Amino acid sequence: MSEFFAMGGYGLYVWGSYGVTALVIVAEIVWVVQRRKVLLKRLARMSRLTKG
Amino acid sequence: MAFAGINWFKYSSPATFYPLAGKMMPWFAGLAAVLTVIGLYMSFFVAPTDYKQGEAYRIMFIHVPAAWMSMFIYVVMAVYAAMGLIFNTRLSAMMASSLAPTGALFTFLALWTGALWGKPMWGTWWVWDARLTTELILLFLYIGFMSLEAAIDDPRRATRASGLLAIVGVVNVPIIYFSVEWWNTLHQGASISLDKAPSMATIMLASMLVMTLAFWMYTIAMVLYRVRCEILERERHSEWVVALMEERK
Amino acid sequence: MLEAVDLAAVRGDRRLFAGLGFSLLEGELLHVHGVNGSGKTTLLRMLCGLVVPEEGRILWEGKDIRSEREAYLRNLVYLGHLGALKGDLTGVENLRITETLAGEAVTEDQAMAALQDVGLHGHEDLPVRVLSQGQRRRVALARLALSQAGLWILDEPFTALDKASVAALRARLENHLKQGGMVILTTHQEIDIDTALVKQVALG
Amino acid sequence: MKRDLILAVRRMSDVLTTLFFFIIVVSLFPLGIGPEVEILRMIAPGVVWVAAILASMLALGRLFEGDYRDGTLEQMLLAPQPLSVLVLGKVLAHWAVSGLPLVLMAPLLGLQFGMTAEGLGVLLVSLVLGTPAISLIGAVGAALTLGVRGGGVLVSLLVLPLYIPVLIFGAGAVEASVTGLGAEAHLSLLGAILALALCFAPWATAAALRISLD
Repeated sequence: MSEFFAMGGYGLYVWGSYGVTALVIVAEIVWVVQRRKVLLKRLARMSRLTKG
Repeated sequence: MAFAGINWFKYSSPATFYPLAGKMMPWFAGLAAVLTVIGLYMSFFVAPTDYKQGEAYRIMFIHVPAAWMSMFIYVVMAVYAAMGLIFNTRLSAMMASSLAPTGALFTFLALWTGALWGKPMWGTWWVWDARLTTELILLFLYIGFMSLEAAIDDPRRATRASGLLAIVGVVNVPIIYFSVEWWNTLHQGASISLDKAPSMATIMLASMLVMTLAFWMYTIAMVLYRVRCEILERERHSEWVVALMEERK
Repeated sequence: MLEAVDLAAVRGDRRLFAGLGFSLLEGELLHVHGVNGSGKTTLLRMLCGLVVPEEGRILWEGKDIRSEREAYLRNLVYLGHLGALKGDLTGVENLRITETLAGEAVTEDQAMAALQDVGLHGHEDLPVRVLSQGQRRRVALARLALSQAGLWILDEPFTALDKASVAALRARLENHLKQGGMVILTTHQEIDIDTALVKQVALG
Repeated sequence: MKRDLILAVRRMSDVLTTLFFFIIVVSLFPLGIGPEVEILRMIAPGVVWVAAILASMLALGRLFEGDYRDGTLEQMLLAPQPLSVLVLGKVLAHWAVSGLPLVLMAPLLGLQFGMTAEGLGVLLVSLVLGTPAISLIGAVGAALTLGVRGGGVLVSLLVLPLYIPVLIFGAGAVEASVTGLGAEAHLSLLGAILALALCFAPWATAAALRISLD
């Protein structure tokens, strides 16, 4: 398996780019989900406010 | 993605589009995940090692799709922005602003993977290749779009102003590409630009297409998710959002 | 004849007003009431075509003002809170420029006469920035004497005016209405023009 | 347009600040890079062009801001004439005040960089074609960011990417003529960009103004 990671000596570059790609995509997903959670909390609070 | 704009038209009111987006989003996300796995498998195990570049060329399998997506998303953004301005439909404008972050992300990825691929091939992190430079300028356009939208408080004006910027931008992208191409050949002569990569074995092309499709599905899923946030934010005063909030509690 | 059909406006994400409709005939004055921030200025700007209505349409002689843009604007004078005057230019120059912009070029002495008419003797050729707030208001209002436009849309025209100018302006409005002109204005003071011709719209 | 020219004459100081900014920026480079004429001659076109772009962008802020604040811009939108024609007039008046002085000053500065007479000639022509295009494209950015906080910096972020073709062909023309390749191709492309800007920019600026005053 190790030669797979070595990538014929270019391991750093190949995994560098794939790794960052995966990282960035996961980051974007987390960021959006986070944004939605905050938004829902705020809206829920506001609707209680207006009703209360 | 662009054809999606047409038949969404009858769902153009945010209230009806919101639940629809909610149902479709998981499908696209699932599809994206499946395609990514297939794409990765193909690009790592199926595609042969390249005789000249060894394994380094495998970066191409994300670099090229990312570059295509960054251009494609910008065009789709401009189309939605134009629709938002002409038909004054709020939903298309929201689609445009939801597309921007993902588009900027792909542009960044294209640049990052381009640099990482350039290092083994030409020994330098950055090469003033026509396409890479255009990609960099495209990143500035994305950043300009998002910062303009963030700077204006009134949401209605923000979407319309950034929409107009997207349209002006999309008209300029080919001009910029042409002028950079001209400038590049003038100074350096034709350096090995990225798309003259080793003659594409069909396998390589196939895996690249699969990866592109995966990115495409991912984009749609991400945008649908973000547009739902955008809708909630923009329509928070309308009754249907308040009603929705009641159910959730 | 100006007609508004269930107009709606949103500012930020607050809905200012909705379903607002009225029609204004020759010789009538529309007085727009409403507390500050209730969208009076937005409504006025919408009627000028500056603001795109969220819903509803505005018709001039039966046709939408956005399709008949030039014909409608040729017949419209809008005076907003800002005086639309260039500080470095003199009163006369300002008047002549706004009139040429509105498509009705005026001569030097016509402008002078208009300025004297609003009681600005001797101030005609001073750069506007040296004039007081009240005087600047009167330079802006002097435009009404020159303009042949039928529809006047005035935002708080009476502010910063002294007694005499208020009376002069009221007389000018009545005169304009008698000649079949139309006026839409907002003001907090009471306007005692014969109420037969006055219509009210309340916002907020 | 006549009004803007009168205004500019009354406000001479604004005109001069743009010009002095241009001169100072250009003269900074030799101080930064050293006096060897050889190097200076090589970088001269790029330096002059970048300085011209930055100087005219500084002046962009004043293009609509003054009229926006005192209400005259509103009246322009309410004029029966087509707005894009008025905008074109306004931008050309602005160019005459901020672009033209740069064009006239550039050859003098070129001498500082030891440029040949022929190079200076092409520089002049490229600036004459380029600076109006810059003002026209910049006007779209200025209109979009009217009354927005931090507008000044934002304009440059929006508009700089769009200036790149003008910069490439402008500076390239001078370089091509100096190295004997002949600058006709560059200048004709520059002219094409100017023509394109003349047709579309006023319309886009007018649309942007309507959005900003909405």
